[in-house]
Amino acid sequence: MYRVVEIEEVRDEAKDVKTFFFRDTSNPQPGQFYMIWIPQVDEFPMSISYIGELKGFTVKKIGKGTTKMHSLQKGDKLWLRGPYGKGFKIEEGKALVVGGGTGMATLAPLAEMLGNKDIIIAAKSEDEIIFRNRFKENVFFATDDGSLGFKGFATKLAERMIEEDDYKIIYTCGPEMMIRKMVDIAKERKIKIQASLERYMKCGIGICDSCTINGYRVCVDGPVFSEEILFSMDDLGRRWRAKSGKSISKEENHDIGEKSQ
Amino acid sequence: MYRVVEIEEVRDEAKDVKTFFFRDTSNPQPGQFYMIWIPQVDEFPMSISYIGELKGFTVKKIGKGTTKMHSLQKGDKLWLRGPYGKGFKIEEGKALVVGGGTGMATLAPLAEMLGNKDIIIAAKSEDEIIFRNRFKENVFFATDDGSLGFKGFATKLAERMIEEDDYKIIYTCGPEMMIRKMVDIAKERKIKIQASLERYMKCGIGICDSCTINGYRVCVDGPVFSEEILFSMDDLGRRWRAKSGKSISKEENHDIGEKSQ
Amino acid sequence: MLETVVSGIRFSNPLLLASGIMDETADSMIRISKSGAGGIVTKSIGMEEREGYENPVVYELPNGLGLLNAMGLPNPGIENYKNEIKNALKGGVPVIGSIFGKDAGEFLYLSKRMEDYGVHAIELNLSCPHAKGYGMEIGVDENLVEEIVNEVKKSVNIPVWAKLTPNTHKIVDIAKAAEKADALVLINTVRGMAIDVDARVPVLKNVYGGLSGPCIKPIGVRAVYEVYRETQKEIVGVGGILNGRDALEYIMAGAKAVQIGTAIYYRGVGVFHEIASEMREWMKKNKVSKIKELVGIAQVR
Amino acid sequence: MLETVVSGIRFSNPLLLASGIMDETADSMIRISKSGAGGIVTKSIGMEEREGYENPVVYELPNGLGLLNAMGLPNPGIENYKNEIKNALKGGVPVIGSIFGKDAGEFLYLSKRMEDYGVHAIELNLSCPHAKGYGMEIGVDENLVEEIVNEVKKSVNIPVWAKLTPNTHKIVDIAKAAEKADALVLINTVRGMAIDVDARVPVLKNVYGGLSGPCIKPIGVRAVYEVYRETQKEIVGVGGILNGRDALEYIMAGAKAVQIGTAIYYRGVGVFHEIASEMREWMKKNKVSKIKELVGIAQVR
Ligand SMILES: Cc1cc2nc3c(=O)[nH]c(=O)nc-3n(C[C@H](O)[C@H](O)[C@H](O)COP(=O)(O)OP(=O)(O)OC[C@H]3O[C@@H](n4cnc5c(N)ncnc54)[C@H](O)[C@@H]3O)c2cc1C
Ligand SMILES: Cc1cc2nc3c(=O)[nH]c(=O)nc-3n(C[C@H](O)[C@H](O)[C@H](O)COP(=O)(O)OP(=O)(O)OC[C@H]3O[C@@H](n4cnc5c(N)ncnc54)[C@H](O)[C@@H]3O)c2cc1C
Ligand SMILES: Cc1cc2nc3c(=O)[nH]c(=O)nc-3n(C[C@H](O)[C@H](O)[C@H](O)COP(=O)(O)O)c2cc1C
Ligand SMILES: Cc1cc2nc3c(=O)[nH]c(=O)nc-3n(C[C@H](O)[C@H](O)[C@H](O)COP(=O)(O)O)c2cc1C
Ligand code: FES
Ligand code: FES
Repeated sequence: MYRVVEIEEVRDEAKDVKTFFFRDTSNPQPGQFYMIWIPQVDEFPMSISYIGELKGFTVKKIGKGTTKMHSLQKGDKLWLRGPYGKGFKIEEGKALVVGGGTGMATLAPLAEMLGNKDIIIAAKSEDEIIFRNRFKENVFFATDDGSLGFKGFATKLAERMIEEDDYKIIYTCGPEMMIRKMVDIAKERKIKIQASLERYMKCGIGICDSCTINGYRVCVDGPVFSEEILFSMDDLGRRWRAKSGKSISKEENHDIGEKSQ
Repeated sequence: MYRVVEIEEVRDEAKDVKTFFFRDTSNPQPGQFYMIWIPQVDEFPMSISYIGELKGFTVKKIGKGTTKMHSLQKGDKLWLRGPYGKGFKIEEGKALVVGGGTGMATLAPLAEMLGNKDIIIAAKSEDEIIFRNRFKENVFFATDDGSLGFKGFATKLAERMIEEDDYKIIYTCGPEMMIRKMVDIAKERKIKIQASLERYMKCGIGICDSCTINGYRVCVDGPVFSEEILFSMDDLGRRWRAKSGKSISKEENHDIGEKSQ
Repeated sequence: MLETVVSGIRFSNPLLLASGIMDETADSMIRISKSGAGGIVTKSIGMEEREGYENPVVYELPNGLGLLNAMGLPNPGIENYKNEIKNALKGGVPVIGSIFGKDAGEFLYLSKRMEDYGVHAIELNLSCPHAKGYGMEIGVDENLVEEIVNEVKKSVNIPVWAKLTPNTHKIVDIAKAAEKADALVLINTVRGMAIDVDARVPVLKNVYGGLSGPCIKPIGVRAVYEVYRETQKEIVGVGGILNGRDALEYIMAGAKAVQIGTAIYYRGVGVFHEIASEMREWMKKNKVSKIKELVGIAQVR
Repeated sequence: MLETVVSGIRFSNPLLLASGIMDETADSMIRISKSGAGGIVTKSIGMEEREGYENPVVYELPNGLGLLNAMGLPNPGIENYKNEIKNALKGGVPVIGSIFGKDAGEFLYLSKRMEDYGVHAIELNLSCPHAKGYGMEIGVDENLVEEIVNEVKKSVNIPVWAKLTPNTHKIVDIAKAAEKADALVLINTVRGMAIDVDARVPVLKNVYGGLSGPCIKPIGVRAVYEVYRETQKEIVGVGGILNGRDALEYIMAGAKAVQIGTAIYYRGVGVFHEIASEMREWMKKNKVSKIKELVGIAQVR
């Protein structure tokens, strides 16, 4: 069953990224996602990026469904099911939040709840940075081209910061190659880590096996996984599944290839 | 869905009448009934005659199902659905309880709850009287042959008692002809009355129309009806429905003909 | 707002009482009429008086899934049914006389009697066991369906509705075989059964029964959608309607009216009034002024 | 206590994973094996790689009724599936390779490949759209079913199971047409659909989908009971099994094993362990020492 929500506000966040605000009876945890259905167009998964009374999805335009969504305005409707999946678990100690691209949308409501934390917001360039003004303190930017903040990959900035501070937990979301790298860093440095993964989803409810990575269903067992599982995920950043379920390596995965690390 | 209960005790009540005690999670009101299924034999409606921790059905042996039931012993099982229907509503003021035959089984748990009351227990003869010792006070017996208490119909004894006392409410159950008569008496004397009716039941849940009398389903709208409805029931004691649904008059109704008034 | 016309008969609302539920006695039918039903379909009536199967005839599925029933077509027989119809008509809403038979001859006779009694339309219950074969239903045999519908159509002057079974892969073919009917009624119950694990036997005395209620709604909506797509016929939808949205779902699939049975078990006799107001509320909110604007609107072209 | 043998294959318990649910990737199949399933049926695999239909492909029916799905048979294609089978076999329980094709030739080819890959048995998914006709399923055509089963039986040395559709009135005839199969699997999903009233369109991209879960259990139990009565075949029951009693209901109807799909959605991956212990508990209480004592016990003679 879907329920219908009305868009109450649309906000431009960055190039091709908008946040859609709505009210809904559900009570999501940071890291959980919904399936958004736009009738006769598409249905796709979307993390919750604002979890208060007024909830939000922060959506990057990349294909059929998200392009249609970007044409929607205040008063238009969205069909939802969810919230689904397991969100972040808040751990003791200073946290490092590392968000790449719209991955920051997934992390934002968590970051707002954390006390002692540093946040890295990364993107290819300044015009793709989201939530530039959402956090008042302890925010660091990284862009591939250096147009805002640190010049280079988020993972590089993160490594430097980890050398200088005693983080107890890393929370991350973004391109899978970036997550892979952050997981490797965490393993090496023996820091706890939670990452929210994205895999191609069909059912969203754990039955179709399309989002599975090493036997873990991103939609139900995740999307947020902790270090014990992340460290064991051989396929993370290495092997994907085509829509058919066929196993494909990094080289064959054109979708992933396009995305920045 | 049926649930299974175990018979914990079987008690002889009168000729061809036994009470079967069992424990069950349901919480019936006096006047409500259950559908008892004896697998591969029959399913039939039965009023609850004891409503405490240990519940009871008081069953007269009259046909296939009840005969099989009479052969059951402690440790044997019954399949139940229910409780169904609307029970008695307790009214203010002195009550007259008039039970004919196993009709007394339906009334007994109510009678136990009433404060100020007189009880008439009636049957053809002494050996058919049930619950002879269940009530300590204010109990009057009536038998057609005078073998116990008043000689004659319960309705006659009731009329006499009503002349001498100021009853505010009559509760009755028994052969339909007796109920018809009690309803007429109540109407004439402007006394409130509640009667529990019996009609041939199939579904027990208000859909099959087999137990309907003047548009009221005994299984759902009853079995207990109050004066407003009872006074309007033209068919009460006059027209029945065959198993086929065919309308039949008193003369054609052999089952009823056999029963004492 | 809710008025609808099916086979030329005007109903004040599209919520009709389904055959077999609280519609054997005239008093019950009058009661349902007064409770807000737009029309009444009688219990299916046959040539002879029948007691139906022994108990248990009904099984309540757990968790609100629905009911399983094997009543066994109890009915007083057509000759004894005259008075019930005569009285049922006093309810003030159209009465559709449902009939079942073993062949075209029986259907023909029953239809004429029903017409004499004064019903507004005939509903042919084509879902009973087929006398010639074994275990098969009349309603899965295109030739028989065609013959019955055509014969009955030739001999009565009131509209004829054909009620089809969902228990086949040929529902569209059967619908086409019934094309002379003035309207199609979809669906009858779905063949099923239940075993009581503790008793280790089937629950229903007849073993097999018909599923009704919420569990069959997706099957009924599919049947209406499919048949509406493939035929030009007027359709009455039935199966698992519990609330206003369910009724609207059938209408959007292609039904001009719907029938309601098992919902009486779940929501009581007031269900007709309640569903009507749920529909009106949705229509107001969605600025739809007439139900007919919604008929078949969900068809993907 | 729960051991069972179907077509000569020994399963430590009768609870197998149904085709299409968490069984496209080897890792998932291994996980389900380790979660207590007695055996695994793979996703149905065809000749070519297929992406399946676009979203929405699944609809969650309200109130625990079940699911509607139209995945569109996504699969990597038989050539790409070798490694998945090889790895899935490491789960340590029998793996049954499910296949679908448009004619006997395709089924034949797919069966041989599956046999090469090392599966313990083949499951023929006879419920896909029939290439020759339109909208019909292979599984309602006795001749095709017979041809496919016989051809496959002739050319492989492992047991062959035939999975039948409930969407027909001819299930017993089809079962007889498949008599050369070593076991019959009953039932696949029931054809249905859902319309979103607010959107005014069907929910599934494919419009029509297959019903699974609690709402189809009475249909599945009926199919098993009926077919067991009329044939001497070994049967695997499937459809709406959510708990130990449901599994026992199928077994009492005549199934030697059962498959579980949608229950994973309702109860999680632990459902195999849980159902097994629910069954054991009932058996202890009812003094039944072997599951095979219960097979078909509810048949009324
Ligand atoms: C748990 C989760 C949370 C997500 N949260 C966000 C978010 O907060 N903000 C955001 O902008 N994006 C998010 N995404 C990604 C988002 O789902 C895709 O951008 C969206 O599905 C694209 O749909 P489309 O119809 O526009 O693209 P399409 O035209 O369908 O395809 C374009 C590309 O998007 C990818 N994609 C398409 N559909 C899916 C799908 N169902 N699941 C995963 N990938 C898909 C494909 O790999 C394809 O290359 C999330 C994905 C997941 C799995
Ligand atoms: C609401 C209600 C409460 C009842 N409470 C009691 C009670 O507390 N104690 C008691 O002894 N009896 C009670 N009865 C009557 C009891 O249901 C019948 O005696 C029983 O159904 C007979 O079943 P059988 O299989 O033995 O008889 P059968 O062999 O089926 O038939 C024998 C006779 O019993 C009548 N009868 C059969 N089945 C039913 C049925 N389903 N509904 C109504 N009448 C039926 C028939 O008219 C028939 O003449 C009650 C009936 C109803 C409707
Ligand atoms: C107890 C019961 C008896 C029924 N009897 C008949 C009948 O006599 N004739 C008929 O055409 N349909 C009969 N039906 C089928 C209903 O008319 C209807 O098609 C079916 O129940 C689906 O609708 P629902 O889910 O609203 O009940 C009966 C259904 C039930 C539950
Ligand atoms: C999402 C989904 C996908 C399915 N895919 C297949 C399939 O590929 N092949 C097949 O034979 N059955 C398939 N089925 C049917 C199941 O194997 C099973 O027959 C049906 O779901 C009924 O069982 P359940 O109620 O336990 O789910 C699928 C079912 C679902 C829900
Ligand atoms: S999307 Fe189907 S299992 Fe995750
Ligand atoms: S017994 Fe069926 S309506 Fe009362």
